[in-house]
Amino acid sequence: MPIPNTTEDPVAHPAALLREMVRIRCVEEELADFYRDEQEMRTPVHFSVGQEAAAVGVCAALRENDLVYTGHRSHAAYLAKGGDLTGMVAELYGKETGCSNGRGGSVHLTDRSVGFAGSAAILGEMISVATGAAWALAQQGSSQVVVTFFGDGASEEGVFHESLNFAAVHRVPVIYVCENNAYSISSPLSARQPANSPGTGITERARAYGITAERLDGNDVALVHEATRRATAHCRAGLGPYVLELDTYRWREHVGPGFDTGIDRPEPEVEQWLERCPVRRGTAALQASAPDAQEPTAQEPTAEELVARWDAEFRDEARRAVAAAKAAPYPTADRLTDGAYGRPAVAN
Amino acid sequence: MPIPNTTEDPVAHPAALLREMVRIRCVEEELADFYRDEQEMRTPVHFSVGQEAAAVGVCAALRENDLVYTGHRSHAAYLAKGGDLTGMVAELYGKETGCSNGRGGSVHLTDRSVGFAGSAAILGEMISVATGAAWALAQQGSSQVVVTFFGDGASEEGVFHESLNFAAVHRVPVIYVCENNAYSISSPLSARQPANSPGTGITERARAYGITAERLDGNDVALVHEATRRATAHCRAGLGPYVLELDTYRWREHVGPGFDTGIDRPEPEVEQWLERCPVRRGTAALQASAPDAQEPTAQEPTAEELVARWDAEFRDEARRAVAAAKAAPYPTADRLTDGAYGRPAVAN
Amino acid sequence: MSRTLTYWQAIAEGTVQAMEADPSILVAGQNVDDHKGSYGTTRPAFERFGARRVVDTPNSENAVAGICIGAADQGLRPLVVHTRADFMFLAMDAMINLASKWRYMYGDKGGVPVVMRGVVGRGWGQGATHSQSLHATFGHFPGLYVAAPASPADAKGLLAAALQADTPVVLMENRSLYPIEGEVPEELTPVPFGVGRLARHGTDVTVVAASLMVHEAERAADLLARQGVSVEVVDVRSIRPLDEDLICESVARTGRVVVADTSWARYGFSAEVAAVIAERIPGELRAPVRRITPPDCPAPVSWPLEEAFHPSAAKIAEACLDLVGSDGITVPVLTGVDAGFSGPY
Amino acid sequence: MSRTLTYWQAIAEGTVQAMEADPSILVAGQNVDDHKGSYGTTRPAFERFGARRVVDTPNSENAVAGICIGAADQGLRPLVVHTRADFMFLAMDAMINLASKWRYMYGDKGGVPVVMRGVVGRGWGQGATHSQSLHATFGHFPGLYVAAPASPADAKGLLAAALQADTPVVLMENRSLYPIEGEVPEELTPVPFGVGRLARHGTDVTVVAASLMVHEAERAADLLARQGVSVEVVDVRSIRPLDEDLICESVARTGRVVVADTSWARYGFSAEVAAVIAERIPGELRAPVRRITPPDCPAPVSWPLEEAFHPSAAKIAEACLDLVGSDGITVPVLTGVDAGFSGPY
Ligand SMILES: Cc1ncc(C[n+]2csc(CCOP(=O)(O)OP(=O)(O)O)c2C)c(N)n1
Ligand SMILES: Cc1ncc(C[n+]2csc(CCOP(=O)(O)OP(=O)(O)O)c2C)c(N)n1
Ligand SMILES: [Mg+2]
Ligand SMILES: [Mg+2]
Repeated sequence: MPIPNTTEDPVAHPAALLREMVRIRCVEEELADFYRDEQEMRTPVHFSVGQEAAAVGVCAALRENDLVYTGHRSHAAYLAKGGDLTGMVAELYGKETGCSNGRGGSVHLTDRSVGFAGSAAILGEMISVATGAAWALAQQGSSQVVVTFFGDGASEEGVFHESLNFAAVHRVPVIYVCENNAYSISSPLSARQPANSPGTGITERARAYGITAERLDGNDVALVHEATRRATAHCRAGLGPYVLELDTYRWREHVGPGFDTGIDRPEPEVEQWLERCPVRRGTAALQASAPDAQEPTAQEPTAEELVARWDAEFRDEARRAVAAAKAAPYPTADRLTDGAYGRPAVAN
Repeated sequence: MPIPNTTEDPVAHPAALLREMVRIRCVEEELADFYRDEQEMRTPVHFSVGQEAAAVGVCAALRENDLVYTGHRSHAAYLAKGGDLTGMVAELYGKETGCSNGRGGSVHLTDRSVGFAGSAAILGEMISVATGAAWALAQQGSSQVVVTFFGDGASEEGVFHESLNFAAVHRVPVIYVCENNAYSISSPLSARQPANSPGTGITERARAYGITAERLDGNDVALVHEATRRATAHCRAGLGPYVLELDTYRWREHVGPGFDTGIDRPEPEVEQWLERCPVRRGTAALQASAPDAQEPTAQEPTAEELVARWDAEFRDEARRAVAAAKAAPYPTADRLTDGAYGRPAVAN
Repeated sequence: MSRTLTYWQAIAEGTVQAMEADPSILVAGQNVDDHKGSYGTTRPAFERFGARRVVDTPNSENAVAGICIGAADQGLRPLVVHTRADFMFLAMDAMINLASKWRYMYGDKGGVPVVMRGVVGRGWGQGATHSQSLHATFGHFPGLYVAAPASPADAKGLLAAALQADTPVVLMENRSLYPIEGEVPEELTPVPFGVGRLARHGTDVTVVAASLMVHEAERAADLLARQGVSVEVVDVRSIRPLDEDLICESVARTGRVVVADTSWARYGFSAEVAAVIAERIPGELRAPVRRITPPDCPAPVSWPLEEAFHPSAAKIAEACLDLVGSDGITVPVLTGVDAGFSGPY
Repeated sequence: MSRTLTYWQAIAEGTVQAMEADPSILVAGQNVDDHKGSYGTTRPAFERFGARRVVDTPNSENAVAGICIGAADQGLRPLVVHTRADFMFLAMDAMINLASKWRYMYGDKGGVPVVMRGVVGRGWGQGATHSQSLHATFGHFPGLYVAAPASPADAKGLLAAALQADTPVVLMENRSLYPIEGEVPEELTPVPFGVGRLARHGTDVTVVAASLMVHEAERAADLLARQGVSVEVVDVRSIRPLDEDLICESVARTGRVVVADTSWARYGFSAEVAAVIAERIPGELRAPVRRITPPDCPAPVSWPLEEAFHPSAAKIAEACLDLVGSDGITVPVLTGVDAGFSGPY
């Protein structure tokens, strides 16, 4: 039985939130380049570039032993929860040193040591799994909360509703984080869900189960962070599940390193969302929050300078992870079927 | 392509509504006795005794070419839609003359000639099927509407939500009728869905898709009828789906002819609902609506006298249907696999 | 020590004992807590452990499967009960795409040992969607154990093994077996997956079966014994892993084999048994393999069609006679194992 | 008249022609209308017929299947497309418990001829939940037709037959086949279900296969021809009904058989083929039946494991050599049919 963690939920400093967003941005951009240029990461990859505030704002409000389960778009949450970068990159390269030993690929990341429980490729699955994990932890007297990230598209799966209902009945300490980026691959929300009029939408569907739900700007990392702190407090107080619908936008194509601007998505729309870049907004917010915001001194770097410094640092970190992954061994074919089954049921 | 039916939606006379409820009540009670005493109807049967107002109120507002699909509790809607009684009873006896030729049983009734499209045993399935049927009819320019009956329990299936979402997006002319009898077999609603607080519940879940939804007393046949007329008008006007949540109560056990009072359900609760008998309430309403309600004359029978007369008539009808079913032939074993496949894809 | 229990009592007892031994086990399913309690199998556990550990669930098969997988991932051992196996199609994504692959997909760091019971309907007009045997369907996928116990002892023993396994398990139970009695050990003794059982020794022909068909095979064997034909009955017990050795040893001895099963022939249990023989010991066959299964149609409701639909002792006996070439003998009509039953389910 | 098309072009053309001929056909699925259009297969139909007949759906596989069944019940002919067959577990209740049984259950008054295409992933780390071949899983159930075409001509022809059938159909298409070229008739000529095809004549050993494995078998046959071993290749095309006669005729001639398949061996396609032989012509076997299938584990992501996981021409060739007893010959390593592919999917 896990030991209840009684420390207060952390309040993250704006700089810490920004730094983590920059890290994820840099790592993903670097990986995208390698992915495209070398074709050595043989695993379909869904980048979160542009959506970093969701993972960072949420995970910064979690304790290390709180758990995260995600869908296919998993890198950002994995990193934000503290997942090992070299393990992730080695996984993308299919190496034995990968976080899933090269068996799972981009959509099946896991780092249990930091509470990143797992990601899965079939839409909606982890919504139910996270619900069950939180239910089990609560039954065992733990104060851990469980978070699951998924998209607007996954909310159309019946299992989302079945899970919400169950969580509401059993007051399960689970936080459902819907990253609403308005697309499912190329399909806009308007083709898949009724037009949003007052009292309708994903958040309202959750409320119809009596679940506390908030919809907010998912590119404002501070807002996301604060909302998540409300959510964790709610869950830990035994008040049941919580829903956060975070409006955001993905910059790259659905799967892979390219861009779909002007193909699947209109250019003006993309442009507008590039303006709302979570990193740039975080940078501006940090700058504004500095005591001497108006007159930067030579001693104190500006927020932009900080970001530039981090940028270099993290790109370097990413490239080192890539180099390590390349150097690492592949699993050997003689171990092909290992791990399909656990230990035998009975020794006999 | 079906010819659009342009006649006005019918307004049913209270006597007609009452008469139909009495008919269904009598038929089901008679069948329950035969079922229990003889064990010759070898098919699990879910009686609607106590819930007649839902089927009758709804179906009386439909045109003959409007369609009905139901779940397992199907007899009342089959009969209310005009389904052939002898075909239904023969089906329960597993005879070749059954409405599904003895292949389907109680949970797989069909009478296409009157728009009873079919019933199915797996919870929630027909919710999606009815949605698709209505979608197809609308695409073909028909003005038919499609109704599907299901229970509070079936609303917990993910397919209910997936179907609502689709119907809302495509403005499908389908009416979802949830007969909320507060139980799924022995399981009370409180064990399966969060406690109803304002803004929550099945009706509210529909509203979160922007679907017009009403919750009403499902044992008041006139209310149900009026609400359904609003629903059909809404659908035929191209305004999309409609949800009716009808509060009601089943009198018998979930499956079979017995009673579960004091076993699965508390006696006071059952008693209270027996008081709210839709037939008795329909009788009182009819009596109250008579011009000379206060001083019945010798010429005009009272509502109660009418009910007693119908009662005798319908019990007789039911017994004749039973006799006919018994006399009818069983399917023969040499035709066991017939009907598993349609005509071959290609003549060759 | 053992005494006589019915099949359902054996499951009920095994559930209670396993829950006593392991506080992480919980039962989840629709109406598991009511007075019927899944045909009696979950009621004693509810009486003993209450609603915290015997949990009535909403009608949400997909999420409930996923929720139980999540619970298994976080230290519980959920036993999910479906009163009809047919409902498990709705849980199939969770069971196949998640549970069966979990351990492998995440690099062998741990599994999600959820156990799912599904009851197979039969007779009394259960019909097309309430009587499917899905053991071969689930048995196709690596990463699961699948079993279909025939005897009360195995029903308890395989459940015990399932609840101790590190691997997710699907158990298929034919409803017609529930009233059948047999010796059952008092203790909770796991029966290992992948180990079949020679239900009866014989020399002329082997019948390979699982679940209810083991009993029909034994009745066929009784009948044929009186005609001088000696039938060996192999009860595979476990569908995955499958005890190929036991099957092949028996068939190598008798040279003739009938596979009797309640799943359809095509891509079903009987196909795999035949394939194992064709792969390993085709030279030992003195006659073609015979399959006794439902015909290629959904289950009908009407009584005479139902009788014709379900594989039976009589059909097994006829197939055995065909193989041994005893033309003169005719098989009397036998009623089904569950003939004493007065409905409804 | 015929000309060369790729597999995906053949599907795309067949879809457009069928929709031209029958206004009741519509295409439904996730992203069927975008510029990629289900790897090109639905894009021309969208361009030709627009959003009314080529319908982008929400991510709701269960309801979409049921909705299309309802639409089929009311006069339309929906063609449902899944870019990965693995998603079809979520549609399985609708397809099995409703569609496959509908006609029978309601007394043969009409069917719900919905057609469902599922694309099977392979390679490029598609992984455990994006590369399952579900033809045997669906093929188990009466009331459905199931096919897995290998050639562009059959991809078009079986689709044409499906869209004219009175019976619901599941079509499995291996993604690796999409760039493969072949002669395709210009007209919409249905290829009947249940009729296999002799892909290549040979005398020493028969390889029975479907879909992608037909090509791997042909490559194995090429290779072995150079070693003086003559391989016959049977492409069953249709999984249900299954052309038992064609299989048996070939195996009776050669006396040796390898079944090559992308579904797992246990209770899979290869099991049924072996069973048919064991049932009908065991005496014709001069060697045991061999199965070449994925091993008993989920599909791995890592490249060397993937290579080892997937059945291949080399493994088929080795099995053939084993059967004909040509010990001295070694098989060169062959790259897969899709080796030219540069990802990602
Ligand atoms: C059950 C299922 N259906 C379809 C897919 C294919 N698919 C993968 S990601 C995706 C888009 C999902 O959109 P959303 O949930 O909004 O997440 P996003 O990609 O926008 O982050 C789809 C349709 C899948 N993986 N699983
Ligand atoms: C998918 C599925 N799960 C479970 C069942 C078993 N079952 C049959 S009827 C029923 C109760 C359904 O309750 P509700 O929908 O409220 O209908 P009611 O019986 O109350 O009319 C259940 C659980 C089923 N038929 N299908
Ligand atoms: Mg999205
Ligand atoms: Mg109910």
